[in-house]
Amino acid sequence: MSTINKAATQVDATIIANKRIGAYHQIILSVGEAVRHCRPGNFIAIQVGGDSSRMVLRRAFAISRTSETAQFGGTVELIVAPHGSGSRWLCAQSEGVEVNVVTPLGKAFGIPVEPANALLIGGGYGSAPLFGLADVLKSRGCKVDMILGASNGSKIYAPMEGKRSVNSLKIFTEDGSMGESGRVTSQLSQIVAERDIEIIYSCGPMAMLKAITEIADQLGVMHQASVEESMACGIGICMTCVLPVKDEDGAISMLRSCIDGPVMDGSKVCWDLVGKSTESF
Amino acid sequence: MSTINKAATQVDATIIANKRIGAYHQIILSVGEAVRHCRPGNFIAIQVGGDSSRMVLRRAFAISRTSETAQFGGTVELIVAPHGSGSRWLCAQSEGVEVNVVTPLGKAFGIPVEPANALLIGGGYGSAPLFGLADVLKSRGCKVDMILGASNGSKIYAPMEGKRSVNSLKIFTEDGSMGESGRVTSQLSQIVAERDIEIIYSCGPMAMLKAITEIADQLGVMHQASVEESMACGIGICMTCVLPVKDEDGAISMLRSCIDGPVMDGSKVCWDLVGKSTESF
Amino acid sequence: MSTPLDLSTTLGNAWFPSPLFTASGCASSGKELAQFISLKDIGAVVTKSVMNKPRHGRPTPRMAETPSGMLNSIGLQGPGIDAFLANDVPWLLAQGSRVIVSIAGETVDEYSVLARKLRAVSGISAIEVNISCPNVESRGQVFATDCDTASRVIDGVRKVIGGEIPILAKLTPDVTNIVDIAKSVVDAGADGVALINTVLGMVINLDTMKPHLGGKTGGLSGPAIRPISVRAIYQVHEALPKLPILGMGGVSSGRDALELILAGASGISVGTASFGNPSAIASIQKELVTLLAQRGFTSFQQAVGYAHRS
Amino acid sequence: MSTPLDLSTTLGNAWFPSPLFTASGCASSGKELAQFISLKDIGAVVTKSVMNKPRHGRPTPRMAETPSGMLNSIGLQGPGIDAFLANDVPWLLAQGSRVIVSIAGETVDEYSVLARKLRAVSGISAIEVNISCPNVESRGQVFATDCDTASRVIDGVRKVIGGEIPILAKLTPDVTNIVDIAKSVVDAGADGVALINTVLGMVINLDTMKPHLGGKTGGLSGPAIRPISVRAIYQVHEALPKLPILGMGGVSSGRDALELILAGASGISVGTASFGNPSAIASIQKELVTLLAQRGFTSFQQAVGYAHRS
Ligand SMILES: Cc1cc2nc3c(=O)[nH]c(=O)nc-3n(C[C@H](O)[C@H](O)[C@H](O)COP(=O)(O)OP(=O)(O)OC[C@H]3O[C@@H](n4cnc5c(N)ncnc54)[C@H](O)[C@@H]3O)c2cc1C
Ligand SMILES: Cc1cc2nc3c(=O)[nH]c(=O)nc-3n(C[C@H](O)[C@H](O)[C@H](O)COP(=O)(O)OP(=O)(O)OC[C@H]3O[C@@H](n4cnc5c(N)ncnc54)[C@H](O)[C@@H]3O)c2cc1C
Ligand SMILES: Cc1cc2nc3c(=O)[nH]c(=O)nc-3n(C[C@H](O)[C@H](O)[C@H](O)COP(=O)(O)O)c2cc1C
Ligand SMILES: Cc1cc2nc3c(=O)[nH]c(=O)nc-3n(C[C@H](O)[C@H](O)[C@H](O)COP(=O)(O)O)c2cc1C
Ligand code: FES
Ligand code: FES
Repeated sequence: MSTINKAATQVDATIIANKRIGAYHQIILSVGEAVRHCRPGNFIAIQVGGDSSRMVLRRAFAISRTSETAQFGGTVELIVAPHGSGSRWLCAQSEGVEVNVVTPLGKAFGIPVEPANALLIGGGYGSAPLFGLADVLKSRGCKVDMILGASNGSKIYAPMEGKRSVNSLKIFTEDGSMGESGRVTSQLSQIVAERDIEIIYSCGPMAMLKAITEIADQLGVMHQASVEESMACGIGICMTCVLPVKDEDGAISMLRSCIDGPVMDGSKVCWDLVGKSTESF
Repeated sequence: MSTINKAATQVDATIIANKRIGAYHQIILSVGEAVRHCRPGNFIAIQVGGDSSRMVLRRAFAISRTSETAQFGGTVELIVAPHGSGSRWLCAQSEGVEVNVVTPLGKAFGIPVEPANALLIGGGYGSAPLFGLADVLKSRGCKVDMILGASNGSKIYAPMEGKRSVNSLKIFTEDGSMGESGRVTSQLSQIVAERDIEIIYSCGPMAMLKAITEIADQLGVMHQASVEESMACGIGICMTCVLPVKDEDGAISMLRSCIDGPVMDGSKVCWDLVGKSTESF
Repeated sequence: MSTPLDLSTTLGNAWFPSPLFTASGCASSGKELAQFISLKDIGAVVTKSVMNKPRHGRPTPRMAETPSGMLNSIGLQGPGIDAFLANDVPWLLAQGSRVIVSIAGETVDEYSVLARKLRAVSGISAIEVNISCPNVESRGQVFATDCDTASRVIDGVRKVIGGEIPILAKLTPDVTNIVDIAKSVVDAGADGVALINTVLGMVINLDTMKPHLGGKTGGLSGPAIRPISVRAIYQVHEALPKLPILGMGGVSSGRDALELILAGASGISVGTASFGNPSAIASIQKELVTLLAQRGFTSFQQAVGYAHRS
Repeated sequence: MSTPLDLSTTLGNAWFPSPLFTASGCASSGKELAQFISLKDIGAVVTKSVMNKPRHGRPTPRMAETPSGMLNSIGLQGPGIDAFLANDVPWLLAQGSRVIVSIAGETVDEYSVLARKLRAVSGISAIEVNISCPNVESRGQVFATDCDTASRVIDGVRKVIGGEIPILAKLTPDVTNIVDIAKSVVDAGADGVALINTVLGMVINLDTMKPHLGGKTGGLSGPAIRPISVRAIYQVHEALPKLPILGMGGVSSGRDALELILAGASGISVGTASFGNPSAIASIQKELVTLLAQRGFTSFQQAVGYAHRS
């Protein structure tokens, strides 16, 4: 047996709940046993559009939180932005509808073996996987601070229950409509220093991940970034989702963000080369 | 302005009811004002599959009956056989769903100017338009007899209310599971003679229409047949739905069954040449 | 409110108030659509390819729906040029509609004969020369698959027409190099090209286990082929940036039209989309205006070929 | 119960227990799919086209979804033949899977070099020679668009391989006459052809207003192109009824597979469908058995090319 996708299963999952929260939809899917293998940072790939759909590819969403109850069995929660036709279709489905899913996929966030001071940074719906991560980190004795950012307040996803596990939560919006006005990186150096941060976890737009990497590298702080590249398959067979990543010797390879990520070592990703002609490597 | 499609309008119609009846679904659509122009024999073309559908063409259905009520405005009733992906999609829609429709389309059945003895013959869902036709004929003083046929009883559509306007109704099924066993043509010559039939109206599979034409021609009875050819557009712009039809001089043209039909003079249709290479004309 | 966006376009020396046209063979001769859209408010009606003689066309079934597309095999059924010019063109002109006549032949000569008959008619905005059909003199090989036969047809038509009416050569995408074909028809005197005709395809009927269409093969159209039409338009516009292109293939919304325009189309024909939605052209035209305005364009012309600029 | 339907097939002298294969480039080297389907229970794994040297491929974005299809522009990213033979082939053989190795080159010579390295490896069922890629010695023209270069590649590989392993030439549909290309590769020694590779297409991004893909153009695949693959297979089978065809292009269900088989395919590769559904090949195989049985076939072979029989 292969070691790739080894926890993944393909099941028909029922939509248990679908609720609008600001600019997003919180969607809860009953996925059964699969939930036991879902770790923060993993994602789910969902078939969209129904039987006679012209959309041939799955859509990938980060798993926000998981739970197991007697009534619904294992469930996963997603935070979905209605973006194009597939995500809009998903957001328009009502409770009871079945969708075919493959999960868990991708590499999860690495958890420190010893308790550490962790800073979690989320941009837009990028905060989704961070609350589940915060729970795990806290249960391992870590101190967890969090920074969330978005263009405006409706795009900040920060549920009440989620805040339980975080020591502090700072919010930035570009238009100042919630929290402070600015970006997640605005006070990053200070916060890292003040709070003695040892590891940064981030999830959000590529430009944000890149900016965080620069600061983290400067400060010498570890940084695990969950990247988001266009994915056709989500399971490693198509080579569309690649990113240039350096290995120990500095050699660059195009790694698949679906199976070698989405969580990657921020300092290894060649952010400047993303989307560039590979001849320049 | 053109005289083609001149009563047709394109509207979003709400599904008022969708009920299984034997092998079919009875679907009632609220189409508004358009209903006033719908005559027995006209059809409706429905967009199927929703926003991200891979089905690019409309589906055509005969208008079975129409009504106008205070609650729903104008409504049309269809009898739909779940056949391929489009009709199955339609049959799976629930009340309240909106579908885009174009109606009324096509030539309606011609109504005799003087009261006459009419025989209506339907095969399978082909009976759908005949009940509305029977009402009109009866209101014009015609005597209306009816023959329905299908492979088995679940495919006979003959609603209670519909029988009001018919003098007699005879049912044939090939497996004998309802009515007499046999085909609609089994006793046709006798019935025409006994009941002094002056005009036959038919709707059903092409092979049935052809068989009826042969008998009607022999007996010298007028025959209006509602044909069913694969239609891409339903409005006369694609030339896919053509049939070889003779004119007075015996010259054959390929007429569009969507605008020159679906109701045609049975004796003018060259049934033997349907689907044949046109070089043989 | 800002000044209204200038939607007008030209193809050669012909001017159109809007870049949205019907596609040949997908609007018959216009009458059938008049109930659903105002023919004078779109750019032009491109009529069904007409031949010299009346023609029955191919046997039925003539169509099959395919994923996001359809196959057709009509075989150029039509009334012949004489009846067409007597009945259909006058009606269209009376509506205030611009008319582009599409012609098709079985031989190089037939095209010239058709051109001669058209020359006598006034009011026609342009001629679309459908060379994506079989050449009976050359084992049924499609004219537009060979630079030589393609240019002989266009040359013949050009000589008859003179310089008055723009000639658009309609090309098939079923070739190894569409740019070569475009170059050869331009050398032969075409004022522009119409890209693309349908893609050759087939569907097997699983009940009969034989080819479904009466004509066995058919032409694939609809959204399924849009990436092919965008590519063909982009390639030809890149090689011949001054050549007017009437783009088509899978346009069913304003966003689709804009894709072809950015790739290099100066006009857009809408075909299969009208089958699924008789008012498609009118909606597309409306959507296009909004999309162009949102992107800061003040005229349609600014957007043509924009994807090539750096 | 009747006797089980015989699903086995052959391509040249290679035997496969089932006609359902992965498509090159749509299964990586197999490992990634093993969690979802049993690799030894399908016909064969056709591996991603491998080149002589490791290769980074094209810049991202590398894909765009299109109506009922997708465009890709991977640019043959891969580890190079040496690493591939050291790691991937042994793993696949250890699973009990049949392996068809797909090779790609930038020059006629590179193919021969690859063939030489393959000759040394045992256990490979067949070689798919992907000649639908650009020839750097000829202004990037795709090998398979020209009878001469296509046959030079196949001739080179054939000479190196000898008669032991069947060679399948993988052709592009982007040609004027695919039958001519098929004939020339057969003359050069191909045992069969793989039909079809992707169709050249483009998508313009309406935000950037530039071609969406990093490589500008890409290959169109998925159900949208199925009518094109059925047509290509039908044409080649009609011209060369004895030639084994590995069919592909838009197969995502048993009924789709059956269409290609009736048109003349002796094997079916499933590509894009596996992206949307990682267990697609297994479902298609199951559905195909039912469909064949319903139609009274007792073996898969009886159905191959059935649409041509009268
Ligand atoms: C690992 C991962 C985790 C993600 N988590 C979330 C999440 O928690 N919440 C959320 O709202 N979105 C998330 N996304 C983004 C989400 O996948 C896209 O918004 C979605 O696929 C867009 O599909 P669409 O049909 O709405 O848009 P379209 O633009 O119609 O999509 C067209 C095609 O492009 C692909 N695509 C487009 N945008 C993206 C993108 N940003 N990332 C990947 N593929 C894309 C689609 O999968 C599809 O194949 C995640 C993406 C990845 C890769
Ligand atoms: C004038 C007219 C009246 C009709 N009235 C009725 C009716 O009252 N009740 C009913 O159940 N059906 C009726 N039909 C048949 C109905 O249109 C087809 O069953 C339906 O289009 C099949 O669509 P599908 O998606 O289910 O099948 P598919 O096989 O997936 O359809 C594929 C394509 O072929 C076309 N097509 C397939 N079969 C037919 C057919 N028999 N006639 C026309 N187009 C076809 C479809 O429109 C579609 O474009 C009528 C057809 C016509 C032309
Ligand atoms: C039913 C049908 C008939 C057509 N007839 C013609 C024709 O007579 N002449 C012609 O040049 N193109 C003809 N075409 C091709 C269209 O004009 C157009 O090039 C093609 O369909 C692609 O555009 P679309 O995807 O918008 O339909 C026809 C297409 C269809 C679908
Ligand atoms: C992402 C992707 C990568 C591909 N890579 C290759 C390749 O390396 N070699 C090759 O011969 N074909 C390649 N193909 C073409 C497929 O093998 C197949 O011919 C084509 O996709 C049509 O089949 P489908 O519609 O089932 O995908 C690729 C296709 C896709 C979608
Ligand atoms: S999405 Fe296909 S390899 Fe990553
Ligand atoms: S269905 Fe298009 S002309 Fe009749």
